[in-house]
Amino acid sequence: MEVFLQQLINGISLGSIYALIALGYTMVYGIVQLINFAHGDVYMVGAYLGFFATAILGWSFLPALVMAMIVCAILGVVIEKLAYKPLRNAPRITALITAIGVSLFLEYGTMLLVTPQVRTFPQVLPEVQWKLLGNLTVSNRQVIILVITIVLMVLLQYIVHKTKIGKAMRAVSYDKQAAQLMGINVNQTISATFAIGSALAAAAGVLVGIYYNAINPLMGIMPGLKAFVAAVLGGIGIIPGAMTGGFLLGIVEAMVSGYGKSLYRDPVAFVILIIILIVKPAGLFGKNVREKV
Amino acid sequence: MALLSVNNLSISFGGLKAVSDLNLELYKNDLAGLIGPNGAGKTTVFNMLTGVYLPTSGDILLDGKSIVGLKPYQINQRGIARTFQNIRLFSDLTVIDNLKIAFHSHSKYGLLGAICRLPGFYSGEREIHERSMELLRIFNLDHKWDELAKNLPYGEQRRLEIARAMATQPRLLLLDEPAAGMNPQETQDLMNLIRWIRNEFDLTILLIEHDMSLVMGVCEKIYVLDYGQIIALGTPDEIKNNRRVIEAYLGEEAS
Amino acid sequence: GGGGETKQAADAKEIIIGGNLELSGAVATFGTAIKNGAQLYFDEVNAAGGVLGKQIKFDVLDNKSDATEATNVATRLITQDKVVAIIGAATTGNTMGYMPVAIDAKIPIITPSGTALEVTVDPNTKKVRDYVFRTCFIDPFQGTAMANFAIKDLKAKTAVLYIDNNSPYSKGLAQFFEESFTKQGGKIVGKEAFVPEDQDFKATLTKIKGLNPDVIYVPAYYEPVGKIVKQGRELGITVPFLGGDGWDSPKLPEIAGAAALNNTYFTNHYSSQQDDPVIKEFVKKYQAKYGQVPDTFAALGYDTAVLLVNAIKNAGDASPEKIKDALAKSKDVQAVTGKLSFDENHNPIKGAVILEMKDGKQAFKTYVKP
Amino acid sequence: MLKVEDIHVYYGAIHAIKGISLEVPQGKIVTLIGANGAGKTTTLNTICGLTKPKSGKIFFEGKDITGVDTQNIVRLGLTQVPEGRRIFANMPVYENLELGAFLNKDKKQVAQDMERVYARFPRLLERKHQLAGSLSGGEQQMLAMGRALMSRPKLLLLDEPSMGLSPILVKEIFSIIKELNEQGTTILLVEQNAKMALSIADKGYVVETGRIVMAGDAQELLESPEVKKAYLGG
Amino acid sequence: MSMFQRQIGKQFAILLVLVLIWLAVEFMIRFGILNPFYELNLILIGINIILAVSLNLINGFNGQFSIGHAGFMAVGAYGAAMITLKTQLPLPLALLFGALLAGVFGVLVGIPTLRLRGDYLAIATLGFGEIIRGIIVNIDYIGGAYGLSGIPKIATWSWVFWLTVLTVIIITNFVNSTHGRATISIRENEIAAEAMGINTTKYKVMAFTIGSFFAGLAGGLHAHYFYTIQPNTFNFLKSFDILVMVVLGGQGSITGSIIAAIFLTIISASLQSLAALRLVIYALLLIIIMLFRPQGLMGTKEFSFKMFSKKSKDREEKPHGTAVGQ
Ligand SMILES: Nc1ncnc2c1ncn2[C@@H]1O[C@H](COP(=O)(O)OP(=O)(O)OP(=O)(O)O)[C@@H](O)[C@H]1O
Ligand SMILES: Nc1ncnc2c1ncn2[C@@H]1O[C@H](COP(=O)(O)OP(=O)(O)OP(=O)(O)O)[C@@H](O)[C@H]1O
Ligand SMILES: [Mg+2]
Ligand SMILES: [Mg+2]
Repeated sequence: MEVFLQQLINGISLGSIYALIALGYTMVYGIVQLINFAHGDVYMVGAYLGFFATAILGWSFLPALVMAMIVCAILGVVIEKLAYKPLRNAPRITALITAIGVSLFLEYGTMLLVTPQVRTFPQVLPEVQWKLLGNLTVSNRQVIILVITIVLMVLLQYIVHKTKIGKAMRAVSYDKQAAQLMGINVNQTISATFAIGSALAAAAGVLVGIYYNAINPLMGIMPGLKAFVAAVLGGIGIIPGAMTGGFLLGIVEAMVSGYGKSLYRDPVAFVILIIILIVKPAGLFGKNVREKV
Repeated sequence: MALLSVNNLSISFGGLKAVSDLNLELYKNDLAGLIGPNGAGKTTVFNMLTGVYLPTSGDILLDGKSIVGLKPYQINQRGIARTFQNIRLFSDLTVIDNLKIAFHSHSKYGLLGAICRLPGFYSGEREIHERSMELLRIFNLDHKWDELAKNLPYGEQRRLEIARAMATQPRLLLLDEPAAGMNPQETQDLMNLIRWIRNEFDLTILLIEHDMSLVMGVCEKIYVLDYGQIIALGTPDEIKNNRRVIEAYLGEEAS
Repeated sequence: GGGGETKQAADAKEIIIGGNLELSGAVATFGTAIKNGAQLYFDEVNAAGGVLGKQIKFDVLDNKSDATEATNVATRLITQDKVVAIIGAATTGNTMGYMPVAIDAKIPIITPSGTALEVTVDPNTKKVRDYVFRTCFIDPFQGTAMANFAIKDLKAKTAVLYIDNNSPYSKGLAQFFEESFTKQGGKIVGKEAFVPEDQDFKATLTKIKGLNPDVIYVPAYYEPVGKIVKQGRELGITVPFLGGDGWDSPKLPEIAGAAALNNTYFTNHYSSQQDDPVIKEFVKKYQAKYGQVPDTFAALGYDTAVLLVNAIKNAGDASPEKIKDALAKSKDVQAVTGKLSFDENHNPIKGAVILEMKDGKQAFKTYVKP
Repeated sequence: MLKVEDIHVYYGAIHAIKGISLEVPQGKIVTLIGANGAGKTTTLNTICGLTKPKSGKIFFEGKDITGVDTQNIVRLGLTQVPEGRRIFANMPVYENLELGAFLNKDKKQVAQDMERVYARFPRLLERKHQLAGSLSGGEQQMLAMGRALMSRPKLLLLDEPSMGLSPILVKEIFSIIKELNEQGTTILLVEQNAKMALSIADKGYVVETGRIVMAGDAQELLESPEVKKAYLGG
Repeated sequence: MSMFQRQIGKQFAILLVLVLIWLAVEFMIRFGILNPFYELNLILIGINIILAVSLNLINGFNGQFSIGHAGFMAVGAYGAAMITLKTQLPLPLALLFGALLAGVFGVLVGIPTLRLRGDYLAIATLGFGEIIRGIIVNIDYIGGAYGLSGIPKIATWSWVFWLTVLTVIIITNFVNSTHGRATISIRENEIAAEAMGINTTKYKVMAFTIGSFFAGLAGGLHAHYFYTIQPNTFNFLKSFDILVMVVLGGQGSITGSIIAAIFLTIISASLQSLAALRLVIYALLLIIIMLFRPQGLMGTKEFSFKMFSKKSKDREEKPHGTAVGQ
């Protein structure tokens, strides 16, 4: 039982990271229907910015986090303007290919700039280990990440569904021309979407960089992929879905490693993903609405 | 025996009962209309007849055999073809390819013949080509055979959609608002075309339409649907003067 | 007509040595470090007038961390660029991938870090491959050395293996550790695996903790190792973590934290923090040039260059054939990772040290004879 | 109120509008009739900035709005009910209406307007929480009209509002248009149903292959033999 | 009848050109005019053409968004290599076995997943690719993470060339038949296709299976040319590479795929000395090409010399790619 609970904690903590990255993924997807493969790499850039601010400039945690979020928000907007906006009316797969291009560009551009070697964060967020119920360990960083993930999820959900800009986002996501006829500024709305999504990725990058204490230019690939899986699992475009998908994926991985064979962790996680999709073809939270004929 | 008989057909979406206890019979060579207010459930009836929606209850018999639960392609192969309220052409393909696709179920060569280009492939393709061109001629689209479907004017797209449905060689043709977006002249031509294909191909036709000039002009019997239920059935003259229909649908002084 | 063309190359103004390395892709760090290490030595040689009166040109191509690309790169190095020898690749897999091309073309290759036994010895015929050499340890040596240490010095009875599932190096070390450990009466109570991209190891570590082993053998590279040790300690695992030369990097204590690394041991060629003047000199030069402390790969890259240049000098002729023969006869070549000679299987004969991490510093524990 | 001066519009190589000029006086209903593909929709889209003209000028209340972004044109009090409805299918009916009032910051007024729309289209009230995409064709048209009314436009462009509607609703739509006009909204109406359109309009233009071929008083056009022959079905 | 004869005549001419190309290259290889580096890249081009054309059938023609092609390539590579290593069967049988095995996997993957749409299908196919790789890594009998080495290099230029030609012919013939039209109609409008009597499930599975079969063939050739195969070669990044070729060439254009495969292989080989910069350049190239030709180099058109004549219709070529998303 104790081991099970510890594994649950492990899973939730891993899952909250997937969820954190998946939130931005799903939000951008929800509004512009683009699988922004570069999202994982914006996360990486965020981590490097955090590193730069703390290790080189000697800033403390919060200013570093804010700076990384702002710079990445701008980066996200610039990426959208240069690489995606001209393709708004092109087939979606075209933008997907440029997203792959942007992803490679960020990875190897960063590698050129900072070399492929690993960097480590200074201790900007002191670590505290807590013992629960005897032998269960939880660290303050795990809790911070979890709380931030949940708060951001609620915030995002609120923004998208309750605010005016959110309504504009959803309208733009469905029909850009009709949205313009409502007086909505489509470019601004999409920029806002990318800014928010990229800022979220940056937050995740800094937090994860501090949590695991090692960053490298290719660190975004796997978490990006896993976060994408998590977002799809929950129903892509659906904000609570991304979070649930992230947690589910984290817990499944922890349980397979803990109780099955760690060797088969990734294949098993994908098998579960596929089974869920076969049962629920639009993800856990997605409604499989058939096109009205 | 009726070609198509629909017995107590119902469907609900969530709490909404879109069609309830619908009964309908079509005999060979009928040219019938299905009219009713917006949202009455007309398109939904078509969707159930063609297997797009699975009815909640009731039965649909084609030649006395139930077709409920069959996939849309199976129903089509059994002889029901349709057009769509919102045109659904293969819009990035050429006009003739649109028809050739519809000939698929009647093509005469197999996979091996296609891949190895056996002689059967060439004769089969030639036959499909010729029959497609013939249909295009009938629908007066032959001069546009090589255009992309999306580049046709709206009226011609509507006609192409009917031609495409005809290419599947149906016994029963369902037309969902074929005259929508057409001007009076085009509508007139369409009426003649509908009559002509019914006779030429020995066809049964059921059509949905809001343009009364067309419905009253070609249909021999008319079903009127309101809130998912048949409220009237009769000849155009009977329907025109039916109080309930006037109240629910036509409005005073049918213009 | 390969022979005639290489002759021409030998007469040219410069000696071209190929590099078939991982400069992008999953293990770009390794390849880049090797490239830097080797380049450092070649620059020194060139600055001192070159070898046999000729300058050395180090022609490095990127194999994208992929065996197919490695073959492509090797073919280009051999047929287009006319190299006389090839350094690379960083991993066993990529080396094995392109090796047949080099063997067919009779071009000697030295892998700085391909540790699997079958790199230099054909597993089917059990014969040594004439044209293939390596600078690093072989898996059996390190694995066995660490097993001995665990049993004798640490008095371990049970062990868990925690392996990098994508790395033949890791699997090889683990295999020989297991063989030797069980032969001496120890018991492997668990075998777990991770992939190098992983960030979070807590689930598996929780499981390992439940198995209660005396030691945990993690023969992998420092980046995941750092995270593993850190997270293991966080979960309350206090037993020793053991590893191999992949651990050697100044980054390790940065990632894991100095305290977490106490009570961990690994086998290595040398210690970058050793007082040995050769090592100190190397570390200083490397840092001056690249602004980072060298890791094992950098040291092995440097040594590979040392061995090659030494062989060319001894051969008196930069033809692939002669270089191959001279390489095989290398004897007590002073390099960073020791005084190197090749045994009959083209593996370097060098002793290992076992290092203990103490407060983030490497401390010499024992010396293991070759 | 609206003045279009000799606009030319291209789609790639296709010259869709070949010099159209028209005028919509304040408080009037002006209709644009013509065959399929004549360029009616393109004209409306150009007026509200969705397509950019290659040459020519457009003035709204004396202000040059040529090349201005759609959202800024909408801010000036000009909106369009687009062809094919273009409702937000993934949102419920009420949110579609709210979006119509996107620029209106006065919440009370928005709520009032919403009530008015529901009163006019009771069917929309019934379907208030249903996703707009699952509405029937006619219901969607009502929603599109309702949504446009929410922005309280001074000039409303309507692109084939009667398409796909039942006869009773067609009449209803036309009477709504008239009513709106009487309440002060200026209207530019594009219709396939020329007879109905001309009968409520003050002024009409006939478009053929990108050009205005006839213009004049609506009543005159209705009686003109050419128009009768081509657009009124004999 | 003349259409038939013209067809035959044209095919004969193409065949003649192909034989000439093959002979010329074969001759140059034999006499050392073409050094092994060029030969290797020609072979790589052939393998990439097979991969791109077969994925194009799934993504471009059928409109199903698959990004797990490398997984099927892996199945073919391992299947064929195991036959060669464990039995004495000749190359063609080994290749056939690998391709069939990949085809079987295609059916097994296709039937349950093809009811998914757009991005959901994409992630499922990606998942399958990773599952296949994850399983291979864990089976020591087939080499585990080490991969298989010592596979004899028996796939020669001739084999690769003619099998590439065969693949292109088969897929072209398939696409230009009633079956191909059925396949394409699903991309264009699935609901309409079903209403026209087309068994959409059957044709989706068929496209998927044929695509997988040829991916397996490419894998087999790969294994028998590069001596070694490793599970990591077939990861999702490899799938992306193939996808890039398809989109770059134009979804639904076979000649486009061929041109893109040639182009990208050459680019990749010529940037080898640039390390990280290599991928930066590659990335920029991708972005720029997509920005200037969003429909891919060829759109959905096929390359032909007629294209250059003034007479050819200038159709508006707005492409219709894979139906991504709901
Ligand atoms: N998939 C669905 N989900 C929920 N409701 C639906 C769905 N399809 C149809 N409806 C509802 O069923 C009713 C009937 O719709 P249907 O499309 O059949 O109307 P119709 O008679 O064809 O109207 P119109 O003439 O306007 O096209 C409508 O109220 C519609 O909102
Ligand atoms: N996006 C587009 N790309 C290319 N051509 C277009 C486009 N939109 C319209 N056209 C062409 O421009 C011309 C005018 O079209 P428009 O839609 O304005 O006509 P319309 O009068 O509104 O017709 P309808 O009665 O069918 O709505 C037509 O020939 C049409 O084919
Ligand atoms: Mg309908
Ligand atoms: Mg129009």
